[in-house]
Amino acid sequence: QTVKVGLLMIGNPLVVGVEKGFFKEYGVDVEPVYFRSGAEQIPALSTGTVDVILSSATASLFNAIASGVDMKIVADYISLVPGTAPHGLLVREELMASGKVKTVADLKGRSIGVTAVGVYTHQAAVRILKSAGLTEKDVRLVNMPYPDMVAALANGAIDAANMTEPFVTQAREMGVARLLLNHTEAFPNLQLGVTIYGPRLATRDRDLGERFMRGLVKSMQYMRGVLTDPARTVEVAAIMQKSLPVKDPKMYERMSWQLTTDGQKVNLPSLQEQLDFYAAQKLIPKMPNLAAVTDTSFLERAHAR
Amino acid sequence: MTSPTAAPKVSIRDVCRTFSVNRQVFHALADINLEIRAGEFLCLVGPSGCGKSTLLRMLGGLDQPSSGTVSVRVEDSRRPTSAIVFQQESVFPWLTVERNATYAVRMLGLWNGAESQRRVDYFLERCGLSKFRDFYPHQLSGGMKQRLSIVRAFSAHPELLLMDEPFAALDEQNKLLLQQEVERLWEDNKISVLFITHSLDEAILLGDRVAVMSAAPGRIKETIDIPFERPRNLLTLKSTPEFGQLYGRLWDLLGEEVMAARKDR
Amino acid sequence: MTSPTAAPKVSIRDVCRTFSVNRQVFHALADINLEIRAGEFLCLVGPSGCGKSTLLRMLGGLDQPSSGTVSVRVEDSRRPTSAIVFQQESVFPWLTVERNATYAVRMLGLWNGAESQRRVDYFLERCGLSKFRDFYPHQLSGGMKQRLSIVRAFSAHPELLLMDEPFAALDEQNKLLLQQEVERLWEDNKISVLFITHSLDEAILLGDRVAVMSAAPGRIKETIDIPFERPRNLLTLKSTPEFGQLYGRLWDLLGEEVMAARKDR
Amino acid sequence: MKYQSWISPVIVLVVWQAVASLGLVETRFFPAPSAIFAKFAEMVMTEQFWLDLRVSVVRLMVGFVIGAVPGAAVGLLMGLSSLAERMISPLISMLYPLPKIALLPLIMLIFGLSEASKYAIVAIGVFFIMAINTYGGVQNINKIYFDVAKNLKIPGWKVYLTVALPGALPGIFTGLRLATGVALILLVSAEFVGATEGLGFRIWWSWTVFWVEQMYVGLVIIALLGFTFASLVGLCERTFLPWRRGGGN
Amino acid sequence: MKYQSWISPVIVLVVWQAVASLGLVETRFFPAPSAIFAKFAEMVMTEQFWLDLRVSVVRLMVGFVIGAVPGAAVGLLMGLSSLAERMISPLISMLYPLPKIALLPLIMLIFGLSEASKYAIVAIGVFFIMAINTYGGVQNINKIYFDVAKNLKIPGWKVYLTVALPGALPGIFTGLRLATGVALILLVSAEFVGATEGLGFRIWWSWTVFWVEQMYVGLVIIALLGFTFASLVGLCERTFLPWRRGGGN
Ligand SMILES: Nc1ncnc2c1ncn2[C@@H]1O[C@H](COP(=O)(O)OP(=O)(O)OP(=O)(O)O)[C@@H](O)[C@H]1O
Ligand SMILES: Nc1ncnc2c1ncn2[C@@H]1O[C@H](COP(=O)(O)OP(=O)(O)OP(=O)(O)O)[C@@H](O)[C@H]1O
Ligand SMILES: [Mg+2]
Ligand SMILES: [Mg+2]
Repeated sequence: QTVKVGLLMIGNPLVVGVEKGFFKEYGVDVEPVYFRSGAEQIPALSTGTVDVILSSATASLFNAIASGVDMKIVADYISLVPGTAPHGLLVREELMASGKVKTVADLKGRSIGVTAVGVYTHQAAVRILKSAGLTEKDVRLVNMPYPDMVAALANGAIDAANMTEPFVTQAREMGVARLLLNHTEAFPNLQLGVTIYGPRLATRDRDLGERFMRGLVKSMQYMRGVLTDPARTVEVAAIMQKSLPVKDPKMYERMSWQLTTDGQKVNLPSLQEQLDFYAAQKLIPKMPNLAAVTDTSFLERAHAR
Repeated sequence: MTSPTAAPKVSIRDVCRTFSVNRQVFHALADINLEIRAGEFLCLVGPSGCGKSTLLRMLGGLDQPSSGTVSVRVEDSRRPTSAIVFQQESVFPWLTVERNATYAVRMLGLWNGAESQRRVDYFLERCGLSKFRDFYPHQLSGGMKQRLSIVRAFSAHPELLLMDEPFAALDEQNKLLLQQEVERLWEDNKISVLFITHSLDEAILLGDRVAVMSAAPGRIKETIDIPFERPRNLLTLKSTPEFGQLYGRLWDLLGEEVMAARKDR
Repeated sequence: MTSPTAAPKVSIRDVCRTFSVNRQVFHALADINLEIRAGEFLCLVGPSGCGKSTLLRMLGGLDQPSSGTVSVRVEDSRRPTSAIVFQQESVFPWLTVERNATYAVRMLGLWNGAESQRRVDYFLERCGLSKFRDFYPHQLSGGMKQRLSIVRAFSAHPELLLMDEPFAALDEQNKLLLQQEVERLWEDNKISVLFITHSLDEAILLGDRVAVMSAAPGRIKETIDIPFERPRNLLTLKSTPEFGQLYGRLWDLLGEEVMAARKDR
Repeated sequence: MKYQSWISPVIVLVVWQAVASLGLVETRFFPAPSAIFAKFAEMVMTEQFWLDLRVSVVRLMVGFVIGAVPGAAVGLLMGLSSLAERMISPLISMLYPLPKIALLPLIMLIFGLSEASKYAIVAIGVFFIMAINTYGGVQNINKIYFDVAKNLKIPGWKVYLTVALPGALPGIFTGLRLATGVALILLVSAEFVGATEGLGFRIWWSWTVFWVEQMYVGLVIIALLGFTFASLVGLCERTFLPWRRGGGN
Repeated sequence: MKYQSWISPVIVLVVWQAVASLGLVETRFFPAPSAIFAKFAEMVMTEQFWLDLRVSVVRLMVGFVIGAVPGAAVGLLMGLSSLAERMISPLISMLYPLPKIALLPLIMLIFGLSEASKYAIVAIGVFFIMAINTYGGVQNINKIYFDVAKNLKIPGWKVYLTVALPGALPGIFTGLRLATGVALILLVSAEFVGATEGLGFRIWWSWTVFWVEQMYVGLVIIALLGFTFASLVGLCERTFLPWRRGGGN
């Protein structure tokens, strides 16, 4: 059986699982489909164009839940695991080298790149600013896709940016920017990405949903191995290079991975916290009931056997 | 040779035509009353700009009078009611000479193979275009384009032939040939013809009657019967005193108009 | 009135012009040799499609011979060397009558206020267009557009006037007026004129010489001097036996050509 | 007669409303027109809305003019000089199909994220459309008009202005019609990167946070702007081309 | 003479190479042509490259035809019938400027992520361009040709095919020139969403992993395709419009 999975970014545990044959073991063929944003994933899930989305916890997700789109949050997908640094606030090399920016507070009056409104990078920016006693009004938040941020940092169009891997590593290695703040330290265990089932896996074919979950859990656990096992990093990097070859394959080894928390269970409090944050930003006109759309049974049964 | 029957082919009653130019009303035609009898060959002469083409376009269904009525009696609904030989270039630039010539017949579903081909070939030959079948209009001379539009109209086999200075761009000899041709076509097929020309010779040579228009706003100033027997021959006609008289009369009528028009200016 | 000087205004030597039509070579002009003397009024007649317009375009700098040379002697580099009255519609649709009339003068930087205006007004008046200054070409009749292009060329004040059937769409009276006008212009300004026409009357009335072309591929078949004194009057001329003879001679020359052209077909 | 131009949009709205009301379509993704208009009514009361509109319209106009004028000028040049045509047209056919995303880093390099970068994106898109359509317009001019000018030996630049330009106006107006649309499309893309206000930004923003109705309000405004600009172009065409009212060429 | 069409691209390349070699521009973001061509040479040896190219060209062609034919047909209709014009043209001027992103949910709803969705996006863009340019083309036809047909009382659909269509061909060809470019642009956007192969996918993807040279190779291919299609359109124009070789109309 084929399951179409809507993906956002590279460095996905899922891709590793597919390559390692973890899904095949449970009789599931996975077809990855890439999207540009979470907002595009939701209609695709709702119309059955894809069966699963591995999406981020954004205002759009919360609003879609509130509007009653038929979907279930079934598991964790990516969390900010302390000790890794897949996300961070980067500042232009020149500003750091000259000492013009030493702390977050020095960003006052400068521009910070974020991917969009109501998404993780936006949230992180506001929270980081707040921790330094600044507000959104003290800086200029500029929207742009991740790859453009690298170019924008290089040519001085922006001063700082909240970025993710592999762009963090790339920007640093190109000497374009330096890491000012590691998000995993600022927001430990923040629930960043979630696994969401559409109606097919959530209700119509729950068995398939369960089998998919087993493959996914196995993939995520396998990925966590990079934390303790350096050889695993090399192997994962090789898989990544195969599915998404980059010019410098070693980069995969040097960059940090997007990982899950230990339990692979959705960190509902973290989601609720983010929801409250977005609500405070006036981005959530109607509050969704997160518990009602959370279904941990797939995960539990996957662990049970 | 005229065979006017009771019902007129065309009747034009109290027709006025105004145009609006720079927010002012311009009177092109005023109070036109005219009949073309069935089977009649009517020539129309008048100073340049007096409204001849405007009137002809109305008969061809391309323009409406501002007031008054124009009616053309239809006899055979399968044939085109009228076919115009336009004053300006009107052959389709995207069709070769041959396709242009057969256009009307093909489009009206009247094409019946060899017979139609023979007819078109005949007209092409008469108009001196046989050698140029595969030429496109931009490869023809001005006179050749004019002849081509004549072929197109002739081969359409209309009940009413509307010709707007059709021979203006032709040399004397070709003109003579085609004058004979249009006369023959008219006689053989008993069609009605409205023929606009600036040549009084031509009007007298071809017409059953000649209508003279006044300068703008155009009116029908007078209609003159041409008493000569057919077949007519221009050289013979010219030697008769009647021709001279007729010519003189038409000349004077027109002359007055041109002078009148100049006075206004 | 002819005042030929030593150096010819235009000399055409061994000119051929071929076109490629459907990958075949079509000979439009073959072996043309012709001179237009300075201050001469040369009329050109020939069967439709024989290459008259092609030749005229070469003199106007719009076409190149395939072989041979065409040279036009320039006297005053500030005036336009030549101005064409085209056979087809050529007035700018986006300019009013008045702007069209003054176009050449304005663009050549020859506009000098009142004097230029007076000239243009004069020609507009002569061509019967004074009342239509603010009309756009699409609001004019065919003959009016032709007259407008005559005004444009006249007011350009060229050294060589190239007219391609300029009066074809005009009524007899207007034609007469403009024939006088072009003769006056030519005499007063001592310009050279090439005048293409299908009317033998007109050629004899206006020309110092009449060149007769053969059917395609066009050749200069014969050049005939017109012996009449100026000012000429068509009615008086027509009553002379010389006129009849000349007319007959031209007619025959042309007739042979039309027949020859038909035989090929 | 003019009322007919409202019939078809109204029909579309009515059908859409019916389909939405009958639940034949996911109103979460395709809200009913009534819901959109309710949201619209709510939004027009906010200051933000008018600010967005003003900012976008200014960007649109400036970018449009910056792109359209040189575009038409280059198109005319290509139409007149076959040397220019042979030099420029390969560049145009190569650069025109490049997605604007590819130009973003370049534009950021040159203009940073200032207003100028938005103008630039709009202008680039408009430029190509105008150049190509104007070129087509010049080619469509009856050669006799160039013959008149050539025969009189009128200097090239005057021919450019008095023959090629007016003669190409029909093509230029078709170009303007297309270009207004492209300008709107590009504005929405341009306002995604580095903008903090404007209609495009608002549409993206609404879509990112899944405020579907607000996004549709943005799209409706774009549609209305498109209609307005097309009508303006039509009006200009009727005003500046009096000689075309009679039709023909 | 034809060689001149290579001069200007070569000049651009030489200048770019010089600027890059002199370090006047960040080669990390704007690699030198030599680097791009080295990468190009390397890529053409891979199977992937040809697969991407084939997939994209097929999508392009199919989408193009699906959009262009109805677009031209609608444009002709609008040009011929003022009723059709009044009904359709407001819809066109409203829908055309909508960013294609707005249509994505609709297209996904109808076509899923199949090839059909890519065809649809390309086709929609092409449709509007062709409709507007064909309409302009019909309006540009000398009215005398319609008069000929009307006088002979030739049925409407024959006039459509034998007068409006050939008469509008110059406008249609300008439209095709614009539409090939738009088709390429849209293909690149379409191939990012839910695609796993194709040139557009490869470009996006190269940019995402910051494989700048490979992205530029993709862009160069797009440029070359644009040039090829424009040349093809030009060739068709010369072949199918023999009556225009003499120029004028
Ligand atoms: N569309 C129009 N708008 C305004 N005036 C027009 C229009 N069409 C024709 N006219 C005017 O109507 C008058 C008659 O024009 P028409 O073409 O019928 O003349 P005509 O008798 O055929 O002249 P010619 O012998 O020169 O062909 C002219 O004075 C012209 O200016
Ligand atoms: N572009 C062209 N391609 C091919 N043949 C052409 C072209 N232009 C003209 N011809 C041919 O050259 C010949 C001469 O044409 P031209 O226009 O000079 O004739 P003309 O003497 O002015 O005739 P008319 O009295 O009918 O105006 C014609 O037979 C025509 O078919
Ligand atoms: Mg007329
Ligand atoms: Mg000629």
